[in-house]
Amino acid sequence: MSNTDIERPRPEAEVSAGEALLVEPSRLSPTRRALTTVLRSRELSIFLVLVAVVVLATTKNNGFIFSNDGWRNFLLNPSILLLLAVGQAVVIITRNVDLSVGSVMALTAYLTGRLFIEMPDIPIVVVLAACLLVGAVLGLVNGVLVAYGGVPALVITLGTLYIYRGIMLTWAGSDRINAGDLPREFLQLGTRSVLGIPLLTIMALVVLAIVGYYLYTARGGRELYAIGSDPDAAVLYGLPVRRRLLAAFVLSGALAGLAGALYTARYGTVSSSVGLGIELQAVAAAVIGGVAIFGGSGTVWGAAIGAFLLVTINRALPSLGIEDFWQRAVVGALILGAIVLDRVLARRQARKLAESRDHS
Amino acid sequence: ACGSDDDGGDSGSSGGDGGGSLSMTMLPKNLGNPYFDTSTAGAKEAADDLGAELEEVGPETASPDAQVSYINTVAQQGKDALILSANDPEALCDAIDEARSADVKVVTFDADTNPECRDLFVNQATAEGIASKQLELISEQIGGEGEIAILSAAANATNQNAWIDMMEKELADNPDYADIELVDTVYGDDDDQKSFDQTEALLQNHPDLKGIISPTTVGIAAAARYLSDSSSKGKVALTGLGTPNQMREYVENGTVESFALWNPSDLGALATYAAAALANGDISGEEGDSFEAGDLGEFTVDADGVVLLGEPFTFNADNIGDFDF
Amino acid sequence: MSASNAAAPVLELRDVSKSFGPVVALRSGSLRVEAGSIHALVGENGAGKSTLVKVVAGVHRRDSGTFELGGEAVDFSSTAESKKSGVAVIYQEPTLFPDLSVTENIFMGRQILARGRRIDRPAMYAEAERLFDRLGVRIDPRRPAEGLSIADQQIIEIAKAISLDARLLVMDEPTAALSGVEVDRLFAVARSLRDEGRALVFISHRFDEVFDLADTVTVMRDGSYIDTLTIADTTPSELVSLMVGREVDELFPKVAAEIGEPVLQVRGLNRAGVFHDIDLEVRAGEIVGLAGLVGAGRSEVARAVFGVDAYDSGSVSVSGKPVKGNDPRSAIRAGMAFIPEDRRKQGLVVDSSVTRNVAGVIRRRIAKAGLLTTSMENRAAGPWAGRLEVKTSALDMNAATMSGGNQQKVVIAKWLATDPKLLIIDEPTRGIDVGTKAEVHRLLSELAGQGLAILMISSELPEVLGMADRVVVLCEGRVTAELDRADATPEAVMHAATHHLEDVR
Amino acid sequence: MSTRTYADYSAPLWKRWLLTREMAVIALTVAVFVYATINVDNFDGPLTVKFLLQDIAPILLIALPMTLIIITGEIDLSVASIMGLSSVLLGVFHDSGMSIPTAAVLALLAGLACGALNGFLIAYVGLPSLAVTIGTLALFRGIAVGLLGTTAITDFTDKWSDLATNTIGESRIPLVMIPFAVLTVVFVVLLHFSTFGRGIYEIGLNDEAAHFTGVNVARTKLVLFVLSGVVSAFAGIYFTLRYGSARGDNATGYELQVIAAVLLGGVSIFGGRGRLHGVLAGVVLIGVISSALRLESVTVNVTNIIVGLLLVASVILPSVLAWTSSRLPRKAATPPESRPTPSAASAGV
Ligand SMILES: Nc1ncnc2c1ncn2[C@@H]1O[C@H](COP(=O)(O)OP(=O)(O)OP(=O)(O)O)[C@@H](O)[C@H]1O
Ligand SMILES: Nc1ncnc2c1ncn2[C@@H]1O[C@H](COP(=O)(O)OP(=O)(O)OP(=O)(O)O)[C@@H](O)[C@H]1O
Ligand SMILES: [Mg+2]
Ligand SMILES: [Mg+2]
Repeated sequence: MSNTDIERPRPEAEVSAGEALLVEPSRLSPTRRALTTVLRSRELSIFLVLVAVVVLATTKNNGFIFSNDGWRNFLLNPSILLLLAVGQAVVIITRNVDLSVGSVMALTAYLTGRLFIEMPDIPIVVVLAACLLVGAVLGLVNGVLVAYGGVPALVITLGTLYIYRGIMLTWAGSDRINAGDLPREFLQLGTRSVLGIPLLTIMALVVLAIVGYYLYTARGGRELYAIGSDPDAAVLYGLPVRRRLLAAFVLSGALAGLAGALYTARYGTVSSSVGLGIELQAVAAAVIGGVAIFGGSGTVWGAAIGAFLLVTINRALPSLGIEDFWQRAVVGALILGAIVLDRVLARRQARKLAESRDHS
Repeated sequence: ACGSDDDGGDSGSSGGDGGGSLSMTMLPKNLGNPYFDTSTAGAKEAADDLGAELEEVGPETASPDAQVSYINTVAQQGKDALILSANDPEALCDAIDEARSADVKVVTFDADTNPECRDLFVNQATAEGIASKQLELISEQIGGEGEIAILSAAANATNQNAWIDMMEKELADNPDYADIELVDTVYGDDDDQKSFDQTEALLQNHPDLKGIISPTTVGIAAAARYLSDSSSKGKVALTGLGTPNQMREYVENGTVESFALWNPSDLGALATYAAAALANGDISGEEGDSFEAGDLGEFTVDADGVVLLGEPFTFNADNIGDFDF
Repeated sequence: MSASNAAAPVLELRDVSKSFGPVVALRSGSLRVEAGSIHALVGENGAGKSTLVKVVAGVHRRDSGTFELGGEAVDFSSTAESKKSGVAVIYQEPTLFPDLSVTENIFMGRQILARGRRIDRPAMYAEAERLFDRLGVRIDPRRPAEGLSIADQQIIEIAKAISLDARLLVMDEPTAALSGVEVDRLFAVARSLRDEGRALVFISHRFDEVFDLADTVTVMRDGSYIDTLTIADTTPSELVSLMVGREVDELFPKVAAEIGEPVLQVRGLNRAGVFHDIDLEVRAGEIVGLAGLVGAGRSEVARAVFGVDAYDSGSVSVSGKPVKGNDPRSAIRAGMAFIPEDRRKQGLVVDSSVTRNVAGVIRRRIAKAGLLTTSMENRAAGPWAGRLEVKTSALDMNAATMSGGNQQKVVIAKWLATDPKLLIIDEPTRGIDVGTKAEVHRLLSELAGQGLAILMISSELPEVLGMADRVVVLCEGRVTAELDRADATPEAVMHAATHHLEDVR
Repeated sequence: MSTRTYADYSAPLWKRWLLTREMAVIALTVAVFVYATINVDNFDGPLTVKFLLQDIAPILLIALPMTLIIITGEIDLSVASIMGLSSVLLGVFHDSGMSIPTAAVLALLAGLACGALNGFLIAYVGLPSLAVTIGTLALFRGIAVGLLGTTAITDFTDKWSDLATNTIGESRIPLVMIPFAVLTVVFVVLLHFSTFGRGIYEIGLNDEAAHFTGVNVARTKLVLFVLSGVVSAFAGIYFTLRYGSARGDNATGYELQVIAAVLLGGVSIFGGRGRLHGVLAGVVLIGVISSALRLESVTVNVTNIIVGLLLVASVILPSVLAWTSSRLPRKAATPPESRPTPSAASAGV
């Protein structure tokens, strides 16, 4: 609030933190503006919570992060949820939701195992590509039903949640995939590290970076926000709403498909419970990370940090002396806290806006 | 093998659907569990041998309420016998009562209900036997001293809990184990990923851990997979109850030295023979009754309606190649 | 801007029609716009102007008629196609994406790209600032569109449209929310666009603007084309008679009523950012007109008085008894009735039956011990629908299928059924055809004659002047004039409605 | 003043009743039931009705308030977690020496508190119900699991368990159908024959208009979420006594089953549409299908696929029908009579 913040002082100089909300152009320098944006962002606050959890857990138990396995697990465990949360965030940004991701993941996890059993020499890349593709097709089904059927995504993806898992379980019958069925190199994919960073994490981060970059810098990405912000206006505006919705669901499906393959690599077995209930965790990660459930705002970076936070809290609770049974309760409280906080901030902003109109 | 006992088929049963031959339902804790896949395979062979009809049904996740619906269905169908591994000792009793009043003979195997509820329990091994076997193995592997932990199935799994109680008692009483300390018991719910994560948590929270006992096939496989590529491989011993096919890789790569199990296929088969004997009226489930169980030989019903399969068998690098289940 | 037939007009529509279910929004619209001209489109509310515009924009697909752009027949099925063909449209209702920044709103879908198909934000900000400079306004291009005033939203729509570089620019009431200075700037831009050879269609209810800006004017009435005239050859009164199609007096059958005791008393009503120090009084038998520009806060005041919105301070009382704030039920109990401006969103549950709508407010009264059946509702609602001559075959018909005028009758019936002492009516004849309009006016007069106090908000000056016993003018959320029927000339009202703006800017 | 009069209804009674979405679901349910009775062995047995009703009782119960909530355009995903929490609380209180009735009352109160938390956040703080109840789904389940870990409390005396499993006298109707019938009457009256119910539909169709006509939107929503919490807790108590087992993970995933049944029964997820008889038929339909398939030893996966397909079809079909019927009259539409005036000549500048 000091005058040193101001580059071009004006007579009625009254620069406040609410500066960004004023109608007239801001008087802050670009760097300062960028800095305030970051400081006020949801991503930063949730990141700080993550840091706090890690620091607390590490002071109680050094190995939480300062041990080979601790460090690796810290990075590795959230990777799969991170992929799902990224896809989910993109769908939620368009004011939809994809509840079928857990089932898609189960289906491709089993597919991975089946492929290796049927064709032991199949290259790993082909398997990953197949899973991406199958996931994309399943996502496309959701997308077509939502975009062309004009029916709510919640119902459609609830239906496909049942259908996809039913297909997986029927297909699998009573066989399950064991580590022994999978080639060693594939299993190593789930555990190998490059420069101290697990390969799976690198893959997840690469996906995150690409999607995040696309959403921020590509026309298509911005249109997703526009669609979520006001679907009717998007139609009036002439945006390719249906195509973009399809793309969002295909992306979510494809990432869930990839997550399925990586799940198999990481855990080595595929049982009937793969990904059961993980869809709600993915939604939770996005919501905690600041993606508004009614679309139009939020970033995949936030969703990714949300995924990290959820998984890390789960790991940290025992270190903090809390039985891990309470993990879900903590997650629930976090989600509620996140949305209530959003609402409180939004109300404060609305009040500021109203007042700024009176003074203008 | 003894021939199928065709004309005994409808005696004592309300007459199922098939004309004459016995019809039975196999209800494991959950489907897609390799251990139960093996026991069902054994049961099917025994059923073929008996000329009986056997069908496997079951829930996707191991919960008692899901099993109740299947028990109800068996009652509706008026099957001759139900062979069941119970997810809860109490919760199933009402449904089982109902099935028994519809003239269904109920044999539990692997995990028992309260003895009043069922006709017979086919026990894989005595709880004492299983508990002391596992302690013996872990003690051997960690050199008789250090911290150990248990990775179990669900916290209310009857058989696991019985074994854990026995182990605790023996650890306290047996001077051979005076230097072994049980520091934690965690539950993986027979869920693969959860067991995997629980293993990680154990290692993280107990840096001095020397050994893990996992008395459940899902748990030991998940723990072995975690250990096999963690830095604790070779430093933390792992034993418990597992199937050879699931564990082969880890025994061969040195993560696991040895583990124990009975033959689940034999267990399934014995349960089936017992169920058939009950349904045919050959036995009533009283202590001292005895029946033929095909290649397995003759078995006698002990106190509380328990039939014992035998002692658990130890698998290690030398013998694991001889088994395929 | 392909070099098509130079002689062909940029836009030509002939006998275009468009219906929404049973509602014929556009019966036979025609419009011919030449390059390098500004063409005004005038007509009453509901004449079908916006519908015509939406056909041109590709929002609606016409049911019949011809539609040519630059001499070529076109048939748009989406707004993307019309944009591609060089048509830019500013819709009557702002269509902004509230979560996105002002700049993104302007450039959505056609952002400036840097290398690698990456959006070039700095270039877009610079371009947005250039556009705002041209329009002579100062808006932060980085702020979100959420929370902008209607006027600022409209400016962004204008910036968006002129940045499109279109050969045809259609503006549906762009000036409704703008102050004099802003209007002047907009006109300067419009003229420079015309001088570049583009064609502009300009819709406005303000004749001074039409005569100031346009070269040609087309009049529509009741969904149909009436006539096209050059501005130089016509007069406002000629346009009015073409628009209305009958004498204006006939529209406002005001009967003198005996004015009684004050019914509504509003003292010092305040709401930060919306309205300030509002004092109002409406007496029995009196019609008070609340006038002002769009966005002046008239509806907000009415909503706060009725309690659907909260207010920060002040008091509202009916017949001397205070009414609790922010509680429509206590307003209803006190004898208020409120017919809101947006019929389809606020006044009616359009997907519900006539019965349910008409009995909507009185159902607590007709219920026995909280229980009620559809036949009880039918018995209560039928007579009211009948008194207002709602045109429907049965009481269980959905209100969605009805014409705007009939819907308005249903809303009026619903509130008259409560036997109110005070009726607040916001835009009583918006989107209602001329015949029904006169009916509504007659009804209001009649009700006032029976001693009902009426507070009427209207954007149509003739309606306010024709109906009101007293006119209260609002500007930027403050009362700027209170005029008796005799003093309420169009000039006096417009001055009061805008002077505040001009003082400030 | 001349007053017109109108017919009350545009179509005869039978048309208004028979040609509805709800009747289609009921007809399908009856058809499946008849088919199963004839073709599925043992479906006509004496135990079928009892087991069927016992199985679907919790879903039937929760579907009542869920229908009302979805008609207002909201959703409650936390119902199964409230069931789990009330189940655990019943067990924990009982274990600490309370009688079952006392423990049950406390568990119901806990359900009420859970519903009130949901309702407060949704109706008064104005948060989206989807996000709130995803949060409380985790929170309530987390508390349940946290309190009891994965252990179970199973020492419920037979006297009380029998209440949950016995039938009414000699009939095959389980006792739990008595409170269910009472609740059904209450909810039918509430939704279809009360001013409160009219408000529920109005909120779902257009909450702004409802607010303008004096419906207390916030209070209505709060009441509905509280009802949902209490009924879910009741279902949780029934579930616990029926299976004689209080566990933190009891009834996991039931929320989706309830919602699937409600939507299948013709309630629109957008709100404003749906009737209770359709919903109850939807629940029974899913129950009959699962029961028949179980008797045929078809795995539960197939049942899930069928439920999923029914759900998708039930929302897609109306859209498809609307789309096709909107296409038809388009072609049939006659061009409007052409007006005289328009001509390019008069438009010439
Ligand atoms: N989507 C729609 N569905 C049904 N009726 C509609 C729809 N859009 C417009 N109408 C009706 O069509 C008629 C013409 O409306 P339109 O918006 O074109 O009028 P307008 O001349 O632009 O009026 P105004 O000056 O008030 O903007 C009105 O009676 C309106 O109620
Ligand atoms: N979306 C919005 N966000 C913030 N403020 C708004 C918004 N829309 C309108 N306002 C403000 O609310 C006040 C009243 O606007 P409103 O359009 O309701 O006025 P009105 O006089 O009733 O106009 P109308 O003739 O359209 O009914 C204005 O000060 C306007 O700036
Ligand atoms: Mg218009
Ligand atoms: Mg208004």
